[in-house]
Amino acid sequence: MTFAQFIYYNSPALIIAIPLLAAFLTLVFGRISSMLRNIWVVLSLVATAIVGLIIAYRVSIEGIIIYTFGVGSPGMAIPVDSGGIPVRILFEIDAMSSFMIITLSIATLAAIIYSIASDAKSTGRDNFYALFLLLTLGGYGIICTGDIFNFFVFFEISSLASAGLIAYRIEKGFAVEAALKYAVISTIAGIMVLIGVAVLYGEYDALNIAMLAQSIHWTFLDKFALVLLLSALLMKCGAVPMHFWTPDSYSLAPGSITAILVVASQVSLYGAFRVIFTLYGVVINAFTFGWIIIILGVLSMVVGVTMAIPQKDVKRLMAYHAISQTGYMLLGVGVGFALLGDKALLDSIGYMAMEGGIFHIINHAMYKGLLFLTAGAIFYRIGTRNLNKMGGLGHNMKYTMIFFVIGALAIAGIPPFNGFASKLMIYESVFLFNPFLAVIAMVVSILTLASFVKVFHSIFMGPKLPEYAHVKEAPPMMLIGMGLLAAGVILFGLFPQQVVDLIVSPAAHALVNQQAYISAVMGGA
Amino acid sequence: MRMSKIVTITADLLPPFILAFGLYVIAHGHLTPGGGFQGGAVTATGLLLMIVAYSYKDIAKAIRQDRFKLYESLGLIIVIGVGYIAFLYGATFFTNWLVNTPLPFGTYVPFGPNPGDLNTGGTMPLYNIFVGVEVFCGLTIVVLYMLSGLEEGEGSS
Amino acid sequence: MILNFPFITMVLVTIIGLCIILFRKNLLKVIMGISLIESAMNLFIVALDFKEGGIAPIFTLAPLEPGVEPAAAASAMVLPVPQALCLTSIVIAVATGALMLSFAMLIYRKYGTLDISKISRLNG
Amino acid sequence: MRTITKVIPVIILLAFFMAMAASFDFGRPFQTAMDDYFIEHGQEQVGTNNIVTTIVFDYRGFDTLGEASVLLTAVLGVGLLFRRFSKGEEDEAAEEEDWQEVAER
Repeated sequence: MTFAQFIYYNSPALIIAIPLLAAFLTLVFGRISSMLRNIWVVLSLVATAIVGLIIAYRVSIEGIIIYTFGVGSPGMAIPVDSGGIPVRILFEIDAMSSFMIITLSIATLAAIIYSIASDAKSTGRDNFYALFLLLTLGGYGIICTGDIFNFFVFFEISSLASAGLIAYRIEKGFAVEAALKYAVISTIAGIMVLIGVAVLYGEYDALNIAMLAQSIHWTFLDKFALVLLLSALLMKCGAVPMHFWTPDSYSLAPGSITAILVVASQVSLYGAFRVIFTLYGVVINAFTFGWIIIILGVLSMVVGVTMAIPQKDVKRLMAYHAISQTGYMLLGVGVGFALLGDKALLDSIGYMAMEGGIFHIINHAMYKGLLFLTAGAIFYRIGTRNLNKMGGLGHNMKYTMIFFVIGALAIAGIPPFNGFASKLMIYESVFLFNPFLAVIAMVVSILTLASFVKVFHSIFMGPKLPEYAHVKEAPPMMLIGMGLLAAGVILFGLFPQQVVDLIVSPAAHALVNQQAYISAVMGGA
Repeated sequence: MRMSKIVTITADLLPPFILAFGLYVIAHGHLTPGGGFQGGAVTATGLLLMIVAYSYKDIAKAIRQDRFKLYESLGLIIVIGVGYIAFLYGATFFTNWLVNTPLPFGTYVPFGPNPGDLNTGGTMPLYNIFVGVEVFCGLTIVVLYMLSGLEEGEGSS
Repeated sequence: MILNFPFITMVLVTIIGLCIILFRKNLLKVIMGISLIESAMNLFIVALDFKEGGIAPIFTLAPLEPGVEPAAAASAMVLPVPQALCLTSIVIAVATGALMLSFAMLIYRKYGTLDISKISRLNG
Repeated sequence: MRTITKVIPVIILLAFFMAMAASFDFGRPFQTAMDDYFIEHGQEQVGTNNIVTTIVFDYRGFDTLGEASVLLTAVLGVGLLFRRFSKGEEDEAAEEEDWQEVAER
């Protein structure tokens, strides 16, 4: 078969195989020349993004894709003589996974182009780029996998790679402390996931998500495994109860890595949704459980904004805003899950709320990534993140200012930008569900706008300070990286309805439709 | 800070036996208990015994650290290369394309206990060997880095 | 109750490890607590696969009569999958342990102390 | 007082874990369908005697690929921490003042 058909049919495997081979070869090329290695890293990430788009295209045509590793033909999930048990590891990519693949691809491309320029002078860049590739690999693996133990392995890859990357600037020691906190938290989260997986294996002797989803029936052990799996994943996605690692690691990691960390925590949020909707789905008492997620979401929103106001460090302020924006996603999808029970309410409000929450994931990944890249550009030029010491940068860093304005308006939910589209969907649906929650969401959004106006004023406005007179604009590669995200923010802001119909509503319906997920593997059982 | 005489003498005598046992565990991974990871770890212990017995300064001259890094990434490239070759056979990624074929490691094994034939297992022995190489180099590099961190630590703080 | 003794030891070791993490102030002890929980995890996974009077799932010179048919061999042998999972979990424990110990080394060099309460200068 | 607030969750967790441990039955696994398949078909399909390695490298070989990259991630992370710094980077880091220290003094 031709090369194009080969890429088309093996795309689920290639989206993992290409970054992995690229990571190993980066170390070899790094010994030859740093230019060759930079080109190689950017090329391999562009290739991975293309394969990701191919997968998204395939999912839009064929629905759920099954790719089994280690057999003759990709579709053969269950061997003939095994009596209906999926024995090997398989990738199961539905509309929700392809949505997350698009999110990760956009953020990875922007971050790698940005980091080629921003880390030009620093040492140890072989390891840096190899870890960068492994981090994206972990993200793709968590998104596509259909096997819980494989989920745990990719979960560990992404948490170890990001711990190593957070500690990149070790001169002052703060980054190492932030990385240690992150490593301890993600190791404990990994252990909790492992206990959950082991308990589920002990009970049903199955490691395939679809097989488990079919055979789970609400015994004590299932509740125990659900509590552990869910708390571990919510711990990793920066929701309120365990959010104290987010400000440290986001503010001290290099700019490009923070943009990827934002998406990595959205991916573990996706993992939490996968556990709730697909693994357990109808078994849980949807209403009470939905309310738990809603309360977590509201708490994240409120705590994130209130902690953000007094911050003096730009990146730490943005990190707290990231926590509050994660609260929006939890609120949106939580309302959707709470209404899973009754069909009528689900169709009217539930799907709209879930689409708002899911749409907010990609919007947040883009504008928060853009904001962190602009903060990194400022740090790259003037060496400090302290708001009190900045001022009057608007004069000489024009493009960075424009990108910052785009990002700030998008996060505050101002109409022409993408933040507004998803927040509007969340407000409308949550208002019908419970008006009080919608009011809180709006107040939080106003506070976000206020704090970003303050930040904008203290960085860019004001007289031209003497010590920053010589400051030049950020290097062109960094501007390209930021431009990519800014274009995404504007594009999604101007055509929200098309984007929602194309990728977001199929994702919401795929997440809710547990039966399709199971029958894709178990064969219409 | 070299260890005492007894330790250095044992560090001179023991490693050949540990390395032999480690390589045996790697090579017979698909027949007897063991495999790539366990064998690689045992072989790394053999080398690390020598490293720990002598001070880092003596060892740093003898062992080229970046050479180990190259071997580690080469081992991993071969592992994933064997996975890629499955594509040439039209199968999915990571398929065992060597099993039940006239190629090396391809002989058929009927069900039931048997004394074990080294020439079986398809791509299994390849994975065993190269993952063993990767684990061996990986663990050695980690310990070498930590020892260098120790030396540097005493120097600067 | 005595029969699932391995699971009880796993619970006790996990709780001891958790207490170390929560109550100890020295960073190295916290890392030791984490590796203690990881080894309790490995014990738990492997204990899941034991069968009464089962033998190792290895056919080289396995103590089975030569003419045994598959089903009988399967019932005589313990479950192989948890042992494979445990192997992966051990290597992950080594990887996280190595990374966290090198973080601790660097923090000791930069901060001069390993006491958790003194280390957290990143407040605010 | 502070330690009490820490001891209570530990006790609750202990109770939960004990209940979990009690509901498992050591020596008699609940279901063994998947493992029996591996034991019965391991030799014909993969041609090896050691079923555990068969699962590690063939049936669940993709896990082991992830496994090897976890080990590589740890090695790269440690390598990143103990790297030799170029002269330029150290001076740049030195003059990059940090407000945390200012706040602390």
